[in-house]
Amino acid sequence: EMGRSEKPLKAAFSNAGLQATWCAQGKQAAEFWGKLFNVEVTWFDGQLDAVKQRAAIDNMASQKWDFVAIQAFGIGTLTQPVQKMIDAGIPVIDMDTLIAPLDQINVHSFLAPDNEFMGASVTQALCNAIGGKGKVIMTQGALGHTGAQGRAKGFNSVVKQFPNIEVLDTQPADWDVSKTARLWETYLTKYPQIDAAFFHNDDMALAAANIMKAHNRTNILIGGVDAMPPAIQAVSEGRMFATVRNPSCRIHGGAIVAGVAAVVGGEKSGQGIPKNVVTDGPVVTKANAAGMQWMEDHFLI
Amino acid sequence: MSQGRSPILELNQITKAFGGVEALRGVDFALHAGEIHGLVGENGAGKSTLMKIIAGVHPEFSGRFMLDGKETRFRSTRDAHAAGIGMVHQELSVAPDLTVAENVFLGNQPTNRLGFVQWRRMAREAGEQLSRFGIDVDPMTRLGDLPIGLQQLIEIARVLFSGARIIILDEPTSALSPPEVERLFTTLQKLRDEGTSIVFISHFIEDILRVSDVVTVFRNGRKIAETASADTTKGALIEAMIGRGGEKLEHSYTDDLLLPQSGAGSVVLKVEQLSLRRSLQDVSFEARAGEVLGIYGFMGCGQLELSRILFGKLRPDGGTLAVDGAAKSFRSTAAARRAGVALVPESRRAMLFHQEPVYKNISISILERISALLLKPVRERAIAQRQVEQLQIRPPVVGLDLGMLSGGNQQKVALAKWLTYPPRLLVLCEPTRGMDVGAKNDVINIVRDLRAKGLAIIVLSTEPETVLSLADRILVLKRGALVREFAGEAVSKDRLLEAA
Amino acid sequence: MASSDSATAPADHKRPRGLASFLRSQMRNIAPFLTLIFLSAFFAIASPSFATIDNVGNILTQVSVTGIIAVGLTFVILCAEIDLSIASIANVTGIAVAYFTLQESYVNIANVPMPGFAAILLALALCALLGLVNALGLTIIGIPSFIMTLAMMQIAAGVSALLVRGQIAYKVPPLITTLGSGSIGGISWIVIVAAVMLLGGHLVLTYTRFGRYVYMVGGNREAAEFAGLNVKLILGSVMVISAVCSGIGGMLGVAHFGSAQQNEFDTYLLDSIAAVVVGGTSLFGGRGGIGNTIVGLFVLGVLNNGLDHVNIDSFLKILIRGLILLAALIINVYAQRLREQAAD
Amino acid sequence: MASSDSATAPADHKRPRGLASFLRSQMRNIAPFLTLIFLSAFFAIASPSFATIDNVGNILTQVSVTGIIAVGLTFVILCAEIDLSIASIANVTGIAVAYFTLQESYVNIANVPMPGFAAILLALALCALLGLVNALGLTIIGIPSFIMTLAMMQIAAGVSALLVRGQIAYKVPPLITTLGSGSIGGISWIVIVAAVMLLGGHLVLTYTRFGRYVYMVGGNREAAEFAGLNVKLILGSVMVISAVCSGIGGMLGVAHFGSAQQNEFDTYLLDSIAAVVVGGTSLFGGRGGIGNTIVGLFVLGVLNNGLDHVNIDSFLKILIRGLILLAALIINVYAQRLREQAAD
Ligand SMILES: Nc1ncnc2c1ncn2[C@@H]1O[C@H](COP(=O)(O)OP(=O)(O)OP(=O)(O)O)[C@@H](O)[C@H]1O
Ligand SMILES: Nc1ncnc2c1ncn2[C@@H]1O[C@H](COP(=O)(O)OP(=O)(O)OP(=O)(O)O)[C@@H](O)[C@H]1O
Ligand SMILES: [Mg+2]
Ligand SMILES: [Mg+2]
Repeated sequence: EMGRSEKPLKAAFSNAGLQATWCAQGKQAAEFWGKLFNVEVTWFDGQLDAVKQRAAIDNMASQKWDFVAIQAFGIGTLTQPVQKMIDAGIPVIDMDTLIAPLDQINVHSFLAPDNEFMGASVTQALCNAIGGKGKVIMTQGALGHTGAQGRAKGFNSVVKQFPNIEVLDTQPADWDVSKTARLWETYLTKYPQIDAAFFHNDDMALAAANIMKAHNRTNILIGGVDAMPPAIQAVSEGRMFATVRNPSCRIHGGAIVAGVAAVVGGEKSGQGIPKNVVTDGPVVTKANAAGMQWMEDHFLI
Repeated sequence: MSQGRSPILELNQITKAFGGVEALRGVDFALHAGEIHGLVGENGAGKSTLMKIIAGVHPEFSGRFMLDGKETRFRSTRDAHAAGIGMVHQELSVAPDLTVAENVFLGNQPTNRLGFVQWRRMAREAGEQLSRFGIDVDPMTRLGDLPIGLQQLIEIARVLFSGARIIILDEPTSALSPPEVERLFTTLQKLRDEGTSIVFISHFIEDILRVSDVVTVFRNGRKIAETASADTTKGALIEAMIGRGGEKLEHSYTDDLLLPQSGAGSVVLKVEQLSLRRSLQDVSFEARAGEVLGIYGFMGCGQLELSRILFGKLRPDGGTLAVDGAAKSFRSTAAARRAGVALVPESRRAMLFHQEPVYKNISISILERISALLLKPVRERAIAQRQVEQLQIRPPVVGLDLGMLSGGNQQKVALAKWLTYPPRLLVLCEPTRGMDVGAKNDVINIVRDLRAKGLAIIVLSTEPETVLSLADRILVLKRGALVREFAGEAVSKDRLLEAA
Repeated sequence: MASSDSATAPADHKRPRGLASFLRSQMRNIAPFLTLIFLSAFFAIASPSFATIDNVGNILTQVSVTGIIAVGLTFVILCAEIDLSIASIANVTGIAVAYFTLQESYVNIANVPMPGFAAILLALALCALLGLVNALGLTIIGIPSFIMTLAMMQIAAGVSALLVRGQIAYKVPPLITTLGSGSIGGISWIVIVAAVMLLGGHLVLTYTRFGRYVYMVGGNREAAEFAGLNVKLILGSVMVISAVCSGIGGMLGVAHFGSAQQNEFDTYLLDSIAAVVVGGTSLFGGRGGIGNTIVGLFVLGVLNNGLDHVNIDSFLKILIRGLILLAALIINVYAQRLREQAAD
Repeated sequence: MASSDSATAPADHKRPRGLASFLRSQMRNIAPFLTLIFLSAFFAIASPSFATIDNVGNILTQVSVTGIIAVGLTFVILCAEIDLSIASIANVTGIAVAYFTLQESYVNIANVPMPGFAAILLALALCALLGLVNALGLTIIGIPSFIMTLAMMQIAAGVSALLVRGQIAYKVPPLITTLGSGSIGGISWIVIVAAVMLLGGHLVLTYTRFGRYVYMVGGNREAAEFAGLNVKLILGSVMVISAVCSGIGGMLGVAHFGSAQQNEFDTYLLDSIAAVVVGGTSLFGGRGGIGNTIVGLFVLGVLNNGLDHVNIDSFLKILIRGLILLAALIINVYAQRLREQAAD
C-alpha cells in the first residue's frame, strides 16, 4: 500500500527556523526519507520569525505541491495560506506545533510529541533517581511557547506526587543559553542544596551544566528534552542524567510517509490516518544512549 | 625690507570656489621668514579661505603652492602641521571637555617612551607656557569652564608655542581685552625676532599697521595691494579695501555723520534689564515704529545672543521684554513670529533652504496666512514672483533651487520672506555681510522702505559702515553691556570704534 | 565688472543643463527603481512561479503591513530622526486590540472584552500615548530619538508581555478582521488599506502645510527655526504619527496573521527602516518621500519573495539580504553626493 | 574698566567653586553611582541571597562578557558614533573560533579544524575584518554609523548562519576554554580578562595620545581636524576596536556558555549600549569613559541579577527593565544639562 512513489512527488516543507538544531535535524531527516520515497523536498525556512514564515508560506501556497508539511513558529499566524492549500486539495501535514487550534483548520494530520508526557517522563526519571525526596529546579523555555507550557505541566504533575520534593524555582530562561547561565549562577549561590534540575530543552541543560562544573556543583542531576546528539553524548558521559527524545526524525520522516500515503495510497484524513498522531520518544539514560544515537544517525527517531 | 630674500611660502594664482561662489580668484601671496604679514579686507573678501588653504583645511584649489621653494600640496591639516604651519582659526576651535593643559598640547601631548601621556609634565609645561603669556590658570581645569576670552587666549598660546615656523592668526583679537592684545603683540614681535613668520588678520587697521611689517589687502576674492606698513596709511588701506565703487557709500563714514532728530512713532519693543549668563548684562532699550535702531559692537560682544533672545531662540536669565506694550516671554521662535517679531540671522546657511526652490524659501514664514491646510502653490509663486521682481533678485525665476543663486541674491531672498506680511519688529543681523556694493545699496533701500511702512527695525552689525548707513539711532554694545548711545548727534566710524 | 557678471549670469540658467546632469540629479530616485527592475527581471527568469498574477498578489499583501508602518517612519526619517520602537509599538497595539476583544474560552488571558469600536479606540489611544512619550522624550527632555525609541522598544515589549502573558490571542474586532484578512473583488483589504495610507501620507507630505514643514525641518532645522516654525511641535507630531501608523499596522497585522503574540512583529523594525532608506529617502532628512518608500517596499518585497522562489541555500539567504541592503545604502549615499555635485 | 575685568578674571578660576557647584558638575558621574547604590540596597533588603560574597562573584561573571564588549563600544560612543553590530559580531566570532576547532563526532558541521592558536587568530581576523568594513563604510563612503552597523548586523548574522548551518558547536581551543570558563584561586578567568580589558581601555583612553584623540574627536570634531588629527583614521580605528572587543567577548562567551549557536548573543546589543549610556558616557561624544562604563555595567548587572533573586512576575520584569533604562537616560540627559550650567 505505502511505498516509494512511481512518479517523483513535489513536497514543500517549512519549519520554525533552521537556526535551531532540532529543526535542522528534521530537515535532514525529511530529505533522507524523501529520497527513499522519491519525493523532492523544497524547504521554506521560517527563520524563527512569525512574519517571515508567513511570507514564506504565502509563497508556498501560490505554487503547486503534491503535499506540504509545516511546523509553525507562531501558532495561528499561518492559517490563511494553509487553508488556501487545503482548499486546493493539497494534503497539509502539521508537524510538532499547532498551525492553529484544530477546530479552526482541517489539516491532513497533526504529528506531534506529547509535551506534557515528555516533561512528565523525564521528571519522573529524575525524581526516582533522587529517591523521591530533595530539592529541584525547573528552567522553562519561553513562557509563550506551547511546548514549554506542556513540559511545565508534565513537570508539575509529577512533582506533585512527591511530598518530599521541594521545587525551588521555575523561572523561564526563554531558550536562551546566556540567560540560563545567569539564572543558574544565581541558583548556585542562593541554594546550597539542589538535587535535580529539569530544563525545557537540552541546550539550556548543557549551558547550565557548564556553569555547575565551573562552580564545582556537578552533583546535580540534570534532565533535558530533545535528546539531540550532544545531549546523548552528555548522558553517556554522565554530565547529564537523562533527556527525553523529541523525535525530530520520526516527525519529519513521518510527514513524508504520511504525504506519500495520501497522494499515492489515497489515504484520507481521519480514516487512513488519524487526525492526531502522537510521536513520543523514550527517556534516554546511560542505558539506551548508544542505541538512540544510532537510530538518530539513521533518521529513525 | 624682505626684498632680496626668497619667500618661505609662495602662492601663485590661487583660485578657490565653493559651489557657485568664487572665494578666491587668482591670488598671489608670499610670506618671508621673520616677518609679520598683515592681511586686511572686507568680510567675505577671502582672507580666511586663503589661510585655510595654507593650513591644509581646504585641500582642493587651483594654483601653485610653494613651500621653501618646492612645490607642495597639503592633503590635510596634518600635512600642514608636519610642515610647521600652525593656525588660530577665526572661530574658537578648542576641545571644551579636555583640560587646559591638553588644549595647550592639542594633538601633540608629550608621551614617554612607552607612549603614555605624561600628565604631570604636560600640566607643568602648559602652566609655564601660559604664565609666560601672562595667563594664570590651573592647567588641569576643564577648558570649557573658563570664559570665552580666556579660551581664545589659550588657543592662541597653543599655536604660538607649538614650535610652528609659520603662524597664522585669523582675527585673534576679537574676543580679547586691550591688555591681552598688548601681551599678544609683544609675544608676536618676540617670535618674529626669533625667525618665525606670522600672518595676522584683523579688521583693526591700527593694529595691523602697528604690528605688521607688510600689509596685503584683499577685495572680493582678489589681492588688491601689498605694501610695507611703513609706506602706507590707514586711509590708503581703507580705500584699497573698499574700492572705487565704494567711495559714494563708504567714504563719508570717516567724517562725521549727523543722525536725525528722533521723529519716530510709538514704542514697539521695550527691553529691560535683559541678561544672559556670560553674554549680556542688564541690557535695556526701546525700538520705535518707523525707526532703524543700529546696535554696533565687536565680535562676541553679545549681539548674536541679543538677536536670539528677541526672536525666542534663546531664553534670557533675567529681564523683561515687551512688544507693543504687552510683556512677552517667548517659548519658541514660533511664538516670537506670532507676536510680530522677525529675524534675519547673520549666516545664510542658517536661514535658507538651499535644496528648495526660491518660492518655498520666500513663503515658508507666511505659509499660515497663505493656506490653512492645503498648500496653494500658485499663490505662493505669485507672491514670491512679486518679491523677486521688487527686490530685483536675479535670475527672477522662483522655481530655481536657492543654491543656484549667488550669495547676494540669496541674502535678498532671506529678506523677501518678511516683506509680504511685514512684521512689527524686524531684527537684522549683519544684513549686508558678503554683499557687493550694488547689493548693499539695494538692501539699504529695502530697509528704508520698510521703515517708511512703520516697522521697527533693529540692525545688529560688527561693521561700522553697515550701522552708519542704515541706523537712525545707534547703541554700542560692549562685553554684553550697552555703553553708549548716539542719537541726534554727530557720529563717525572712529567714534563708534572708540566707544566699542 | 560686477554688473557684467550678473548681467550674463541669468542667461545661464535658462540654458538646458544637459541630460547627464539631469540624470545625476535624479540619481536618488532612479537608482532604487533600477534595482527594482533588475531584481524583478532576475527572479522572473530564475523562477517560473515568480512572475504570476497570484504571486504579484502575494508580494502586495506581504509588503502591506510594512507599508503601513513605513508611512509614519517616512515622516520621521524626512525630519532626520529615527524611530526604533515601530515594531514594538505595532506589536503592543495588536496585542491590545485583542486584549480588549472577547477571546475563545481556550485562550487563557485575563482580558477585558469590550465592544469592537472601543477596543480599536483604546488600542489606538495606547499607541498614540507611546508615540507621545517618544515625542516628549525627544523634544522636551532632549534625548536623541535613536536612544529614546530604543528605550521605548523595551517598554512597549514590556507592556505586551504584561498583556498576553505568554499566551496567544486569536480574536480581534470584526472590522479589524475584515481589513486585515478579508478581501474584496479578489483584492485583499489590507492591500487597499496600505495603498490608502500611503496615498494619504503622500498627499499630506506634498499638498499640506504640515507636509511642507516636515521637509523644511528635515532640510535645514536651524533655518526652519529661524523661519519661526514650531520645530518641536513638528518633530513631536511625526513621532506620534509614526507610532499611530505602527499601531494600525500592528492591528491589521494581527488580523492578517490570525493571532496576537509577543515578539510577533520584530522583523518589521529592520524591514521598515530598510524600505524607507533603500527607496532613496535621505537619512539626513529633507529628501525623498512616500514615492521612494513605495519603491523601497517593492525592492525588499521582491527580494524576500523572490528568494523563496529560487532554490538558494536557506542559510545563504540571510547573508544575501544583508549584502543587498548594504549595496542599496552605498547607492543611497553616493546618489546623494552626485545630486549635490549636480546642484553646484 | 575693561582692564580691571580681565585682571580679576584669571584669579577667578583658582577660587574654590563651592560644594554645590562641584556636586552639580559631577552629576554625570554621581547620578549613575547613586542609582547603583540604591539598587544594591534595595535588592539586599528584598532578598537574603543577594548580598553574599558568592553572589558578588556571580554578578562579576555575569557582567564580564558585556564588559568586554562595552570596552570597544565606549570608544565608539566617546566619538559620538554608534555600533549596532557588536552582538552580531560577537556571535560570528564565537562561531568562527568553534568552526576552526575540531568538534566531537556528533556535531554535524562541515568545519575546518585547525590548531588552537590558528583558530583564535582566524576568528580575530574575521571580527577585525568586519570592523574594518564598518570603518570604511563610515569614513570613506560616509554612511552614518547607525545605519552602516545595522547592515553589518545582518551581514554578520548571515555569515554565522553559513558557518553553523543551524547546528551547535561545543568545542573551542583550550586557551579560550580556560579563559571563558576556568577559574584561578576562586576567581573566574573571564572576570580577570574583563578587568584587564577594562583597565587597558581606561589606560589607553587616559594615558595615550590615541585615547586623548578619541575624546577630542568626540568633543569637537572640527577642532580635532584643525589640530591636525586624522579624524577618519581615529573613527575607523574605534570601529575596528569595537569589533575586536566584541569578537573577544564572543569567543569567551562561547566558552563560558559552553556552546556556539546562531543568535546566542542578541541580548548583548541592548545590554552593552545600556551599560555605556547608563554609566554616564555622553551619547554626544567626548564625555565619560571606562569608569562610567564600569558603573553602568554594575547598574545593569545588579538589576538583572537582583530581579532573579526576588520573586517578581516574569512578565513584569521586561517592563521594569525598560522603565529603569528610560529613567537612567533621562538622568543622563539632565545631568549633562546641569553640568553645563555648573560650568558657567
Ligand atoms: N566652507 C564654505 N562653504 C561655502 N562658502 C564658503 C565657505 N567658506 C567660505 N565661503 C565663502 O567664501 C567667501 C570668502 O570667505 P572668507 O571666510 O574667506 O572671507 P573672509 O575674508 O575671511 O571674511 P571675514 O572677514 O568675514 O572673516 C565668502 O563668500 C564665504 O561665504
Ligand atoms: N551652481 C550654479 N548653477 C547655475 N548658476 C549659478 C550657480 N551658482 C551661481 N550661479 C549664477 O551665476 C551668477 C554669478 O554668481 P556669483 O555667486 O558669482 O554672483 P556674484 O557676482 O558674486 O553676485 P552677488 O554679488 O550677488 O554674490 C549668478 O547669477 C548665479 O545665479
Ligand atoms: Mg575670515
Ligand atoms: Mg557673490
